[in-house]
Amino acid sequence: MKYVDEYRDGDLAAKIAAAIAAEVRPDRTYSFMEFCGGHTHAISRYGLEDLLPANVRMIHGPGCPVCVLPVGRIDDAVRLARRPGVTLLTYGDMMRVPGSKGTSLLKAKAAGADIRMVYSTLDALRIAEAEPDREVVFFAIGFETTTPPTAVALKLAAEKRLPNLSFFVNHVLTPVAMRAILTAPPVPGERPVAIEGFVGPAHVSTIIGLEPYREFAERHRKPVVVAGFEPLDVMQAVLMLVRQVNEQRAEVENQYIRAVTPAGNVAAQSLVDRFFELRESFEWRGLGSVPASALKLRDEWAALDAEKRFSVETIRADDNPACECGAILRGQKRPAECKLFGTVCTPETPMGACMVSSEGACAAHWTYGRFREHDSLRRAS
Amino acid sequence: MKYVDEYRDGDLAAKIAAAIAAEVRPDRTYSFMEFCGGHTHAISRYGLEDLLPANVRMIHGPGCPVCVLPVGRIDDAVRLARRPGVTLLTYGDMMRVPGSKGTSLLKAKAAGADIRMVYSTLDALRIAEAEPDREVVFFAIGFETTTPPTAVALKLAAEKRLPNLSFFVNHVLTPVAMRAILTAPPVPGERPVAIEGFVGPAHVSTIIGLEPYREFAERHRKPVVVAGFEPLDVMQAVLMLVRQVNEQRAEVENQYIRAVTPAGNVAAQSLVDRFFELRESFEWRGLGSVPASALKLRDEWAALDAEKRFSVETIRADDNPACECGAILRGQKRPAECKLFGTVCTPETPMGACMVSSEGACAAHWTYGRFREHDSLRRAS
Amino acid sequence: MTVRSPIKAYRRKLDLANGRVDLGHGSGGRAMADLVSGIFREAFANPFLDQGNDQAAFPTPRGGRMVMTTDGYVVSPLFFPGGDIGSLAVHGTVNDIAMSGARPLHLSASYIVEEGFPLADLKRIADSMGRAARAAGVTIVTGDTKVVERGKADGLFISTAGIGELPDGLDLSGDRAEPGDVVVLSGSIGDHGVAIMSSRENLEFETAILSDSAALNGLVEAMVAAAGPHLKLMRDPTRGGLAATLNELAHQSGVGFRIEEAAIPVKPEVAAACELLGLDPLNVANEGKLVAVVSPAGADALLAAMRAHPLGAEAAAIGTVVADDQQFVQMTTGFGGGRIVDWLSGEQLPRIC
Amino acid sequence: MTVRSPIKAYRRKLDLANGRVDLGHGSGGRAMADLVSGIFREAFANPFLDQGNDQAAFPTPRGGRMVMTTDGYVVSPLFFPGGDIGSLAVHGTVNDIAMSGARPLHLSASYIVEEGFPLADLKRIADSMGRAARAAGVTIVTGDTKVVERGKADGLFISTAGIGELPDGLDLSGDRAEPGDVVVLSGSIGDHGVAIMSSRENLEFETAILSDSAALNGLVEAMVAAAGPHLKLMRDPTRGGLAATLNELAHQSGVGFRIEEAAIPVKPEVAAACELLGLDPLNVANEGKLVAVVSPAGADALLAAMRAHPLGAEAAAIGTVVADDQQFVQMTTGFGGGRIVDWLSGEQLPRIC
Amino acid sequence: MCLAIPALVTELLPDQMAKISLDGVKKTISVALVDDVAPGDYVIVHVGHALARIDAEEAEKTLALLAEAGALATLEPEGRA
Amino acid sequence: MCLAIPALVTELLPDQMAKISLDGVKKTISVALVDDVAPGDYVIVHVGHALARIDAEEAEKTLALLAEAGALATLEPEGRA
Ligand code: SF4
Ligand code: SF4
Ligand SMILES: [Mg+2]
Ligand SMILES: [Mg+2]
Ligand SMILES: [Mg+2]
Ligand SMILES: [Mg+2]
Ligand SMILES: [Mg+2]
Ligand SMILES: [Mg+2]
Ligand SMILES: [Mg+2]
Ligand SMILES: [Mg+2]
Ligand SMILES: [Mg+2]
Ligand SMILES: [Mg+2]
Repeated sequence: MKYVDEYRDGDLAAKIAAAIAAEVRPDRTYSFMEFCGGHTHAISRYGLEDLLPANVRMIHGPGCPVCVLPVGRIDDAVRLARRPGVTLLTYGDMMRVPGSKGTSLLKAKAAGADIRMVYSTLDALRIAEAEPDREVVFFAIGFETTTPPTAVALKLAAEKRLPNLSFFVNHVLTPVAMRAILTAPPVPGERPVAIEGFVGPAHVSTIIGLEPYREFAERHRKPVVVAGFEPLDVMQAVLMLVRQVNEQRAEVENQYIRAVTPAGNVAAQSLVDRFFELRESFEWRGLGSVPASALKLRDEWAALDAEKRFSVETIRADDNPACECGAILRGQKRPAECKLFGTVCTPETPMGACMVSSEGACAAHWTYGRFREHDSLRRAS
Repeated sequence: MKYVDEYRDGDLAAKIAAAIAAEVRPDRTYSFMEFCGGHTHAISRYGLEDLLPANVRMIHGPGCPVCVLPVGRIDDAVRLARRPGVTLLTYGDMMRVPGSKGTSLLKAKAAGADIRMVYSTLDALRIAEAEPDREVVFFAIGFETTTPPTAVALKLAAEKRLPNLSFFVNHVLTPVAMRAILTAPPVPGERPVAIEGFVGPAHVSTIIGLEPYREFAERHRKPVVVAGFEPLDVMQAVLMLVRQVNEQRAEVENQYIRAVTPAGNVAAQSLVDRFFELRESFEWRGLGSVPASALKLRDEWAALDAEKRFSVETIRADDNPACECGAILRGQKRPAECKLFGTVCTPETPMGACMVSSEGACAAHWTYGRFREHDSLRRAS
Repeated sequence: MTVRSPIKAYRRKLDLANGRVDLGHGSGGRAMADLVSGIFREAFANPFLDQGNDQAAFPTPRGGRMVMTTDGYVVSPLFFPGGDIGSLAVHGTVNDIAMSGARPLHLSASYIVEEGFPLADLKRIADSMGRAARAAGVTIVTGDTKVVERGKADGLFISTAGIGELPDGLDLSGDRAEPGDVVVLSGSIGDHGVAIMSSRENLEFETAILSDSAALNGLVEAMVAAAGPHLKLMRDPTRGGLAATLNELAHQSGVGFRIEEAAIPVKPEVAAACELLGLDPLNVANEGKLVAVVSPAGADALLAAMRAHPLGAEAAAIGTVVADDQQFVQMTTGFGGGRIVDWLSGEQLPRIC
Repeated sequence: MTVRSPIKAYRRKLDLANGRVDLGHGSGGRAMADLVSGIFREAFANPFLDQGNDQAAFPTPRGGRMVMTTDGYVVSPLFFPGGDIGSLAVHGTVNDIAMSGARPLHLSASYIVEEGFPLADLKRIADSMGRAARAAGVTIVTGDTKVVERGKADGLFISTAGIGELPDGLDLSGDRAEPGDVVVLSGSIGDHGVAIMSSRENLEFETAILSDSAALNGLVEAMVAAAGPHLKLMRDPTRGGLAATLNELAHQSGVGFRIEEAAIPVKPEVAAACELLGLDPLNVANEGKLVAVVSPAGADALLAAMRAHPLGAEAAAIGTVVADDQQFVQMTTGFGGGRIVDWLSGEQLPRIC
Repeated sequence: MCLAIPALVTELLPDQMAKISLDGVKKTISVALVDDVAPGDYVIVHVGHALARIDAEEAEKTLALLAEAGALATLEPEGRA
Repeated sequence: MCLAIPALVTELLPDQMAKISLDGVKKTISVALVDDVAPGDYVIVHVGHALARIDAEEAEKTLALLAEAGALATLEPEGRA
C-alpha cells in the first residue's frame, strides 16, 4: 500500500527509536497526549511503547467519537430505533456501545429493532430511496473528519427531497475538547495534569488545517505536532515534540505534510458550515458537559433533523461511578489503575467510555497491551 | 363423535347394501349424480363403490367450489396477492390450484407474495386489525354453505369500518349449476346425459332448505334426495332414490332431517341477501359460462369489494383442451377415460377442475379408487 | 368404458431452469421424493445414499458395520405439548438409527439460532435435548452454534446427526418386504402432528393430546431379540405419516400393501381434530411410532414382544404385503369398502372442502 | 502506579433470565465460548464433548477410535469467489475431522431451505457439494431436506456432520501445546473472510481474492507421516480467525504463545481490504488453513512436508509456545513492538474509528 | 364440498361466539348464524361458524329408518330379485 | 479515530463519484469533498468519501526527514546521553 507501508517500516522504526532515545534527557520524563484514538490505536497495535524510551509517556486522549458519546445519546438512538417504522443506520463501531441499563444497539437489534450497519453516509440515501415506507434515521457521529461526509449526504438528501430520511447528529469538535482537557480545574486529591505537548489529529486536520491548534501553543504553551496515523508518523511526531520540549519551544508543527495543509479542506469546511452550527454545550463521556463542543443542524434544515422530527429529549444517564475514564482522559490515571479494569470492565462488557471502542485508552490497553503489567509483575517476582 | 360415528357403522352399512341390492332391478342400471364433492369424498374415502350393486352408478358432480373456480379467477387472486402491500387470505384448499401458465397461490407465495392460509372468515378481521399497514384481501370462495360465514365477516368489517379489508368474492350457487347440467345441449358425438336422480347437497341445504330443488323434481322429473355427508347417509339416499325410480316418483326427499329443515337457515339467507346479489353470469371450470350462477357484492358495499378496489379484470384462460372435465361433470365420461388421467394429470399437477381438490371426480378416483382399474385389468388378464 | 394398461403416473421433471422450492417439497410426499432424486441423489451419487433408507449402513474399517443418519428440525412452535425441538431432535435421530436395528451411540447437534432468541429458551431446549439423550442412552459428543440475523431464521433450527453400531447378521432395509409378510404398527397414529397443530396460533383449537415423541431404540432391541431374522424392516412414520411411509416402502420393495383401517389405532381426540381440519390421520406425523414388516412365522412373537414394551403396548398387525406391480397401498375401510392410501399431494393443509 | 496481581478477566454469567442471543454469540469469540460453556456443556454433559476440540474422539465397539464433528453453514452470500455453501460445508467438516489426524470417511447433510429458493441454485450447490466430497475422498451417505416458509430462513442453511477413523497411536488435541513447541501456519490468512465480505452487497468493494476453502485432509496425512509423534495438535482457524484459534489453544493447553507478525503470510489485497474496513487479518476467517503445534525436533520435517503439498506451499513457523499463566497470545509486530493478540469482542464489524 | 362437522356447544361467549367440543377437541366458533344456540346443543361447524342445529329427534328417526332398512334386508337376505 | 486510508483514484464517475484502488481492492467513493481529483491522484478515504489529496512531494519530504533522523541515530549510536 503506497503511502502506508513506507510508514510502517520496522527497520526505520528502530533507527527513529534510537534517535528519540538519543535526544531525550535521562533526567526528566516527557508526557505527551495523543488526542486521537487513531494514534492510540497505532501506539498499541504496533507496540510503540516498547520502542519509546521509558521516560516518554503517552497519555491517551479522548479522540474517539464512539467513546465520548454519552450514555444518554446512545439511549436516544436506541429509542429512535425502537420506534415502529424507523430504520436506524449506524456505523458498525456504535453497535456494541452500552447505553444505560445494559442496552446497546446490538441488543436492541436482537430484540427486534430495525438497525442496520452502513459503511458510508451515501448508504443512507440509497436505503431511504429504496424503502420509502421506512423512516430512515442516520446516526451521525464523529469528529471533524466524519462531519463533511454527513454534510454531503445532507446536501443530496435536500436536493432529492427525500421525505423519509433524517439525521441524528452527534458530531463533536476536537480543539474544543483539547481545550477542555487543558483548562479542567484540578480535581482535589488527584495528581495535577501533566501534558507537555500534543500529538495532533491526523485526519481531523486534513479538514480543519493547523490554525485551530495555535491557541494551545501560544496561550497554553503546549507544543502541538499534527501527525499521521502510521506508526512512523507517531514516532516522528514524538521526536519533534521531544525536540520542542528540549528547546523550550511551543509551536504548532505539521508532521503530516503529505495530507494536511495549513488551511485544511476549505470546501469541506464551507459545506459543513452550510448545514451545521454550534450547540451551546454537549455532554462528553469522561469530560462532562463542554460548551460549544458539538454541532447541530441549522434551523433551516429542521426537516432533516431527527431530533426535531422525533422530538428527541436526551435523558442524562451516568456512567459507573467507579469508572476512572475522566482521570484517564485527562492523563491523571492509567487504565490498569481503575478498579474495574479487566475485571468487570472489558471490551465485551465495557463500563466506561475508554473501554468502548478499540481506540479507547482502556480498550487499547486491554486488547493490545495488558501483557505489560504481567511482564513487569513477573520481572518483579 | 356423536352424530358422526353412528353414520359410519360398517355392520349397518353391509345391511343397507343388502337392502339396496334387494331393491334394485337386475334388468336395468341406475345413474345418480351426487352433486357435492362432500358426497364424492364419502363415496371414495369409504369405498362405497364396493358396497353398491354394480348396476348403481354414481356420477360425480361439480359440487366443489375449489374445482369449479375458473383459471382466470385464480390468476386474479395471484395478481392481487402479488401487488405490493397486499396480503391475500385464503382457505388452504386453494393454495395448490393451478392458474394459467403453471402458476398457483403456493408458487406465488414461494416467489414472495404475502399469502396466508386462514381457517375462518373471522381470521380476516383479526389480521386486518392487527396489521393496519397491509391491504388485506379475503379470497372468498364457496357454495351457499360458505357464503353466510363470509357475510358475517362483511357485517363485522362494515361495523368496525376497517379501511384495509376487502373481499374477492367468488361465491357460487348450487341449484343453478344443477340446472345447467340438466339442460346442457347434447354434445355431438357424446353419449347423452343419463342422470336419473340427484343426491342433493348436505350443508348447502342446511342454509337454502329444500324448496330450490323442487324444479328438478317437478319440471325435470328427477328425484332429489338431500343427504348428509356420512357414508350411511349416502347409502340411505341411494336406497331412497332407487325406490323413487322403481316407483316412478320424482320428489324432493330429505334424508338429512337431523340438520336440514324445509325452509333452511332463514337468518343466514337474509344476511347473505343483505350483502350479495346475483352476477349476470359466471364462468365455471368444466361447465363454461352459466347465467346467474354466482354472487357479487351489492353496490352499496363497493368499499369492501376487492374487485372494485383493485379494478380486477378477469382474463379468460382456457383449460387443457384434452381435459374431459366437462363431460365427466355432466356424467358422460369417467375419469379414467380421460387421456391425461394419471399420466400428466395427477393431484400434484392437475390439468383440470376435477383433479384439483381431493373432492373432484378425477382426484377422488386417483387418490382413493384407481386400484379398481388395476384390479379389473388383473382379473381380465 | 375403455380400460387402458395399468397407470404409471407420469413424473414431471423438476423445472431446474425456473422452478422454486415450495412448501410441498418439504412435506414428505412425492414432491419431496422428486426433489431428492432429481437433485441430491445424482449430486452425491454413492451406493450408501442409494440404499434409500432413513439411515445409511456402511462397513467400518475394523470390521462390522455402522449406520449414520441426519435430520433437520424446524418444528414450530419450538415447545409443544409432549416435547420440544430439543427432545424431538434426539428422538428423531435415535429412531432413524434404531430403524436399521443398530444401537445408537453418538449424536452431533448443529444449532442455528436467530438473533434475539431468549437465552432462557435456549437453555431449556438444550437441557431437554441432553435429558432425552441420556434417557436414550446416547451422547451428544459434538456441536456447533451459528447465529443469524433477526428475520433470517425462525427462532431456532437444530440439525442432528447420529451414528450407531449395527449388530452382525442383521439386515433390515426398506427393500425387503415380500408378499405374505405381515405389517405391524407400534401404536396409535397422528398424535404428534395433532399436538403440533393444536399449539399453532392460527389454528386455535385445544386438545389434551401430547406428542408421542419418544426414543424407540429400547423397543427395537426387544423386537430384534424376539423376531430375529423374521424381522424384515422397520421405519418410523414421521413426516407424511403412515401413508407416506407405506408408499415409500411399497416403492422400495416393489410390492403392494393391504391394510385394515379398523386395525389402526387412532385416539378419539386425534380423529376429532382431523375431522375439524379436514385431514386424514394417515397423513399426520408421528415421532414415537414405528412400522415393521415381519415374515408370518415371526409375527406373533414380534407382537408379543412389542406389547410387553411400554412404547408398543398398542402394537397391532394392520395388514399384509401383497404382490402388486402398481405398488398400491390398499385399505379396507372401517365401513367395509376399499380405497387407496396415497401419499399426500404437497403440504398438508387444513381444508374447508 | 499501583500494579495489582495478574488480571483474570471476570466472566459475567450469562443472563439466563432475560438475556437474548445476539450476533456476538455466533462470532467465534469469548461470547460464544461463554454460551457453549454456560448452556451446552452442562446440558449435554459428557467427556467427549469436554475434550473441547472441534471434533470428538471416541472408541468404537470393535476397537480403534473414530471422531465425529458437525458444523452449521449459514454463509451469506451462498455463492462467493472461490466457492459456495456446498463446497464449504464439505471442506469445513472434512477439516474438523482431519484436524484430529483422523481419515474422514462419511458425511451427512441436512438442508434447511427457504420457500422460494430457486431449484437451479439448489442443484448448483448440491453438485458442488458432491464434487467437493468426491475430491476429498468422502461420501455423503445420508441427508435430509426441510422447507420453511419464506422469511423464516436465509435462502439455505446446510448442517454437515462427519465421521472419520483415527489411526492408532495418534493423539492430537488442543490441550497438548507445551512451552518450547513450535507454532506452524499452513499459509496466508484472511482470504475466506475477505472474499465473503467483498461479495456482500452492503460493503461494495471488489477484489480478485478467492476464498481459500479447501479440504485439508491430504495435507494432514502428509504432516502426520512427516512429523509422527512430534505433532501435538492441529486446528483450522475458521470463525474468529487465527487470533481466536490461538487463544482457544492457549486456554485449552494452559500456555501462552509468542508469535511474529512478520512471519504470518497475508496477501496484499487481503491486507488492503482489511485496512479499508478497519479489520485485523488475524480476526478474519479462513477455510483452507491450519495451525499446527509441533515439538521443536519435528518442526523442520513438518514444514518441509507441508511446503511440498500444494495447500501448504506457504507454510511458515510463526512462533512458539511459552509458559504463561495468563495464557496470552503475544505478538512482536512487524514494526518491532509487542502486543497482545486477543479474541475479537463480539461480531467482526467494519469500523470507521 | 363444505367440510363441516357436528360439535357440542359447551359455553356461550360474548359477541355471538361459543366454545364447542368435539370428542375433547375444543374450539371457539361464531354462532352468529344460528338463533338461540345454547350449551348442550349440537351445531354443524363450518369454517369457524355454526351453520345449523342438529335436531336430536330427527337424528333418532334417521337411525331408526336405517335400522329398519337394514333389518328388512336381513329378513329377506336374497332380496327381491 | 477516523479510520482512513490513502488510495489511488483510477477513474472518475458521474455525480462526483470515483473508482479507487488499494492494492487491487477496488471501491467506488464520493470525491465531492475534494476539488479537481484526477485519476492517478492518491486521496485519503474515510467512510466512503475522499477527504484530502496526498501531496507526493511532501510525502517524499517526510520520508527524507525520517531517513535523516534515522541516519543521525545510526551515526551516533550512543546518543547524547
Ligand atoms: S477500565 Fe472501564 S471503568 Fe475503568 S476507567 Fe476504563 S472504561 Fe472506565
Ligand atoms: S384427469 Fe385431469 S385432464 Fe382429465 S378430465 Fe380429469 S381433471 Fe381433466
Ligand atoms: Mg434421517
Ligand atoms: Mg427422520
Ligand atoms: Mg463449529
Ligand atoms: Mg392453540
Ligand atoms: Mg425416519
Ligand atoms: Mg465442528
Ligand atoms: Mg468447524
Ligand atoms: Mg429425514
Ligand atoms: Mg461487491
Ligand atoms: Mg475447526
